[in-house]
Amino acid sequence: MNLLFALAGAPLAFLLASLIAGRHGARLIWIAAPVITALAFWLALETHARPQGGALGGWMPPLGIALEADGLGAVLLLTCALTASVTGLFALGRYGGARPESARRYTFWPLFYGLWAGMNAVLVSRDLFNLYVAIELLSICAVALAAFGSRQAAVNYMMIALAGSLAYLLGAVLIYAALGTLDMSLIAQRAPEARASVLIAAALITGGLMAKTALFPLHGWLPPAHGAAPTAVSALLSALVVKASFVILARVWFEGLPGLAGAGVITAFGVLGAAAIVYGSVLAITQTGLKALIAYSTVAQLGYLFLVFPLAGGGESATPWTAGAWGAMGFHLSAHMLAKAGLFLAAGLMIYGAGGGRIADLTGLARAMPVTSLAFGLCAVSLMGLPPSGGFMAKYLMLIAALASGQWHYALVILAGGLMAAAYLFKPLARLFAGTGTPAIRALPHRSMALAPLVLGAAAIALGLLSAEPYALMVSGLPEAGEAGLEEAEP
Amino acid sequence: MSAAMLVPILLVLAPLVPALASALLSGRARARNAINIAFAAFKLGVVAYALAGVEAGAFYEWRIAFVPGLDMVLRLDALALLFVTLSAVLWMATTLYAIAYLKGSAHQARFFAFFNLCVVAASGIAMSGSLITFFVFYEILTLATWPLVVHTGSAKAMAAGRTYLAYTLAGSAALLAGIVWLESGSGPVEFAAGADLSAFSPLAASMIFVLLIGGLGAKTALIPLHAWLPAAMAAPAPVSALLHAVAVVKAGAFGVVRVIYDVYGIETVAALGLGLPLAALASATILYGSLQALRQSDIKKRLAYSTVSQVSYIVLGASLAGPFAVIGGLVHLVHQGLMKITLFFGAGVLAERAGVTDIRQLDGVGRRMPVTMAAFSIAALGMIGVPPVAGFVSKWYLAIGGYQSGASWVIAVLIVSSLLNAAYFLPLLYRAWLKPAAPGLPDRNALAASRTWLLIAPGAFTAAAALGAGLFAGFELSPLSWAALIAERIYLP
Amino acid sequence: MTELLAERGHVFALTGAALIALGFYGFMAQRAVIRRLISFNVIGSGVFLLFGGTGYSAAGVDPVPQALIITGIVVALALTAFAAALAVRLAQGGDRDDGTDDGEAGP
Amino acid sequence: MSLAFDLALCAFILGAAALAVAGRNLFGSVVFYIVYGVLIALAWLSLGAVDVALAEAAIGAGVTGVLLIGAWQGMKEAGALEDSQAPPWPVRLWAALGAALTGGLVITAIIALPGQDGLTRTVADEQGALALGNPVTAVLLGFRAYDTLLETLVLSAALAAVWSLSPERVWGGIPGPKHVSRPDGVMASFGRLLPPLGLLVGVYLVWAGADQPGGAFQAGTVLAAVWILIVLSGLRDEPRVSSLPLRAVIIAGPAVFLGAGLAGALAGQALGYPPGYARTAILIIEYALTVSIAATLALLIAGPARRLS
Amino acid sequence: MSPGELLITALLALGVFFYAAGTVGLIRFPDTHSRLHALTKADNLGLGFIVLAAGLHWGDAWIAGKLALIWLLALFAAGMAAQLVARAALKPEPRE
Repeated sequence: MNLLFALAGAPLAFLLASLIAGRHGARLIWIAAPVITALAFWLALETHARPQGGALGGWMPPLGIALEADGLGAVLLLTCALTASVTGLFALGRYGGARPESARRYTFWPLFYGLWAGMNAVLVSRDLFNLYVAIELLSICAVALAAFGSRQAAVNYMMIALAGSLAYLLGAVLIYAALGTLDMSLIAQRAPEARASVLIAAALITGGLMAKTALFPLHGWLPPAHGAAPTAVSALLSALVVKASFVILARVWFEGLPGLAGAGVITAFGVLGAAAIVYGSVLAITQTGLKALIAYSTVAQLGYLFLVFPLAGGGESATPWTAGAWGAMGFHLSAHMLAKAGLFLAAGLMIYGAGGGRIADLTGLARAMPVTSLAFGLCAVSLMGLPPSGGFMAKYLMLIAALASGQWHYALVILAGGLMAAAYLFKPLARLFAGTGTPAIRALPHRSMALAPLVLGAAAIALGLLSAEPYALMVSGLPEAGEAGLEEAEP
Repeated sequence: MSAAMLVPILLVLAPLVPALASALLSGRARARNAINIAFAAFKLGVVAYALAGVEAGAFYEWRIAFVPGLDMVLRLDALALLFVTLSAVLWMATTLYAIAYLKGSAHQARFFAFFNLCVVAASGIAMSGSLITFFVFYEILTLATWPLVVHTGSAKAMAAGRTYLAYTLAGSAALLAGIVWLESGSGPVEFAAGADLSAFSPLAASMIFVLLIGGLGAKTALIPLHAWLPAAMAAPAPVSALLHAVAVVKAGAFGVVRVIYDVYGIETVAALGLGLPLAALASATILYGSLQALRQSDIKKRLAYSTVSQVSYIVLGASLAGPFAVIGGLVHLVHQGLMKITLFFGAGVLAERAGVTDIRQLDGVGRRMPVTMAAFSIAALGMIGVPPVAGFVSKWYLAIGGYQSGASWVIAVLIVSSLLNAAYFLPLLYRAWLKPAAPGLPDRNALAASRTWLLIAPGAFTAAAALGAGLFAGFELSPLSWAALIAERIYLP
Repeated sequence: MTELLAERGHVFALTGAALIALGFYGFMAQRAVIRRLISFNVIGSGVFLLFGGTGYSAAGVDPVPQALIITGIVVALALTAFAAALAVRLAQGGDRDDGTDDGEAGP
Repeated sequence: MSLAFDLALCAFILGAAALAVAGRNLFGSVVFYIVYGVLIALAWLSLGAVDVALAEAAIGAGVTGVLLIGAWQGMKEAGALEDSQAPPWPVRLWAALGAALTGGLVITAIIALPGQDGLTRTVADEQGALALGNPVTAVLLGFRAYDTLLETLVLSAALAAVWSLSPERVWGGIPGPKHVSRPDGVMASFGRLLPPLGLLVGVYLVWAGADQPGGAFQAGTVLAAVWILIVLSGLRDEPRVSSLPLRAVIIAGPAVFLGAGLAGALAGQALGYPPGYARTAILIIEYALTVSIAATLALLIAGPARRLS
Repeated sequence: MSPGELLITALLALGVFFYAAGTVGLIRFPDTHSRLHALTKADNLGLGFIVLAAGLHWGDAWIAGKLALIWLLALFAAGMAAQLVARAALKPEPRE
């Protein structure tokens, strides 16, 4: 439990340090990245044995707050640490260096560590109100960073974030009023006592979190905000921020209120997820701007996550891993985190190099920027769900869960989603290889900046090849509803 | 790391080293070529070691778990070795050829990087011991070959790339659907054990089979999924050679063979009544391919359609029950590889050195480029099925197989297709050898000066190999006897 | 007396619910950011009133909700402060306005 | 306080809220919002939650009100005040329907609540260990200290976010407009007279917070008000955004709190205070927090950097 | 009603009267300055009477002292606010 607090506290400490460090705030990333990643790795080792947890200050819930990290939490903490570290080092190109302090170069770092702290706090906590404060810290940093790009998009993002947080807060308040506790495991025990109020509260919480996760039809704010932001920021927003609210949603339904979800709710999630995949992919295919395309791809990829609700049980098939869909969710979360961040970083480099944001401007860049193009390719492979990437493992496990439980319509959506992803990702990839000459490009601030997306892309591929360990970690300590499915699990 | 585990890893990962070297040593061509050749030779050595081992009954397998229960398995059984040997030999030939062919052209580093990646994928496909491993390498092959198809970057190449992707990715989606549907009912499928289809009704099992074969059909260029193959001619010659003779098309055919023999098993396929329709489809492709080849005036397009029809011989062999058909299909896998690569090497040299890309320009080339045209002619005769070249052996066994399994119409198909082969190959030979030289043809010493042995030797070597495979078919280590060994292990496990 | 006292808790809880509805209307109907911020704060205080009201008993308001409400008020303040500053800055400078921005100094 | 008073108060609250939300003139809405805030503080007093009443009056009505007036001023200067045109009727209809639905849902949820006795008794039993009289402070800085820690960091992040909006050409400059007043005028003299009293009240609020209603946030707001008063009366100008001592003050509180938490973690119990010293530790943290919260709130009100002189 | 209560109600009535006067002034007077005049004078006086009444009602000197301090602070606040509003009203409207 001390390790969990340290994981949430460390980025907070760096937030404060960067506030006072002024011009040298940028150099802190060289200390923060290894320290926090090491802590996350240590947690992963510990969680391998048994889920970590404990009450802060010794005060047991319902009075105090309990921090807890099961397998999935540990994997996400580690992937989040890796993604944030690499993106932070990448951001040195724009917000670091020996230049005098400027508004953005100074304030980027506290907001970056605030975002990272918000992510870690969300991943370790199981208390509804604590999750509210953590996700507010995350949201305010995310909106502020999005304002680095387009302020209009940031205002729209802010409005949705405000609405979402209010709905969530109202839900949490009603749950406390009904059950007298905010801790998820206690909520699970006491939920049946006040079914009506808890159901209404759950609906409000779900509505709020769906707005923050930009699930179709509440996704309008995401593409402009993520598309217009600077490279490092759009990577952070797409890869990390939208996932935090989904993780809370999954925890609320799978750990807080397992027996409560009726068939209607579960199918609603499935249908919305499928609609998000189709809608996001079709929009992505029609985009001409590269960053807009990747932003719509995020809308589509988030749809896959919501398919885990109907597929959770996966049926008692002959497959030895009945917890398929829970593992698939873990793989999809971490693979998308790595691949999407890598994709945005590579895209940012290419747009900076080619001097134009449209896909048509990328002609022949594979020859001029081979390493960045390779990184873009690796990340695209994982997003398309083609082997040997982490994305493929997620797709494979989800398909197995879908077919084993007889819900083959979801399998069709997943396969169609994969094909559409190939359609909109090979469009820029083909541009890279097209043309004969080698286009002249603008030199990057540091030659090594192309390594950042390459590391992330390689990590996404490695997640697919060496998937045994991460899988074992992900399904250790999974909630009982994760294995038996939302409906069958009695609270 | 006992030898049993080291050999499969070496065979699959060996080409990774030249792939990385090519990417990193983009400047120094000489060092890169040396590394490529060295590792091609090294792989041949390992293959020889493995051949002796498997002959003596050794068992090579390497296994790593994707997810508990779902393993990535690399296993060297007899069938795997057949394809690995073919790919190792032809990889060596194509490397030499590509070095000569691409001398001085741009972006060779990228070419050789992806070229070696293809070989990794091809040997991975050959040695995959489970359905999931096969699919992983099957997809890596698509990703590795696409950059080669679009290598030149011209509008035509990009269009070819788009078609190639459309067919192969759609095929892979169908294949994945089949695999997942199968494995959701029968648990993870390993080739040695095969899949227990108890959980499926005959209809479901057949639908899964259609999905699997449909998915694989895209790469095997079965009609109507063949359109990408002629379009991919926009790629440079070594790519066409590798694509058609060794990697992509063979991967599809090899997949069909694996599905029929090791996943479903011949009796199940026959019981479900799926053998005959597949045989019919293969025959239709054979005839269609040959007819289309007749109408092409561009040499490479004609060879492409010829490949469409020739690969379906393998599928035909696999779909007919009976040991001879099995042997015929498998041995054609090797023979077609040897012959087709020689034809493409020849076409490449003609286009590169003499600027001959159309049949009408072939007049009198025989005397000007005797070695290349000789190799080209041997291979062409082999394709027609003229003994003693290897082509005859496989057609002979296929005919007997067809007769034995009661599908005598197969013999008719083989005869008609041989006639068609003759119809579209013989005019080329006639023009090259018996026609006076066309005015535009560069004269003898101009050709002599620009002729480097490195460009011509690979074609000659593969032609000799094709001839040898035919003549010494009875020899103990020849492709034919190896195919017989495989058939024996299939029928008397 | 006690159910009256409990009743008083419900009076404020219901007022909170009414405030939430009122604020929701304001948040959804208006376009100007400042007005939506006012509605946001109205909903926020409504939620807290509901929280306090439902936590009310003879011994007064349950201290845990009280603490959470104070935390909530401060968080709501932080959000309002930034949202207001963002709206004003957008009104002043338009979207990507000041060229003096350190510009595209890097990807 | 009798039921009649409560009902009247609630009626006033709803009236003020309606005017604040749907008022024609934006400035009028802001003013009515402040009135509404004060009425809500009264409601908390009537419920007996004095801590919350203080917080609501100081932060909910006070600081938020000043922020909104500042924002209104900013919008007026930028000429973006296109208020008083009513939103189109379909939007209003949908909004009204949505509001009715939400309200109905919440009310049914309230009615369906089982009689939950909450944690009042548990807090009373456990707070002895922290030697704190005020149960709210015991929860805020003892049982749920992690929430409060995150919350103070939210404030610091909000400040960084507001500063990130500063135009680049004035970065390092001074936020807020330049206030000037006659040296011996009413503003200047009051500006000199009131701050000591405000300081006294602020310190008292923190000190009393341990056993009676009060605490770091309420005290911080009072001190921030003192700061604004001084600046408003033109006696002192806002500090430069890039001044190091200012930044040190901003991070002092959260740093002390986080330090205490991490020290506890090293000693085996994250955010756990050493037995017996809980009260002193909490008081130290509260004092540090008050200073930082005061600075942060004042700077949030001042807004991004605006001028160099 | 004992004499004490009678006095308190009278004071309260007086206080309310002054508040009403201030509000009437706010509505009737033409320009900002005269309105300010009415508000600051009348309302503060009204507040004074109410504070006095409350002090008497509780009868505890300590509470009465605190109430008086509150009244004093209210006077200061009203004074400063009036100054600010007056100065804002005087300054010509910033160029629109």
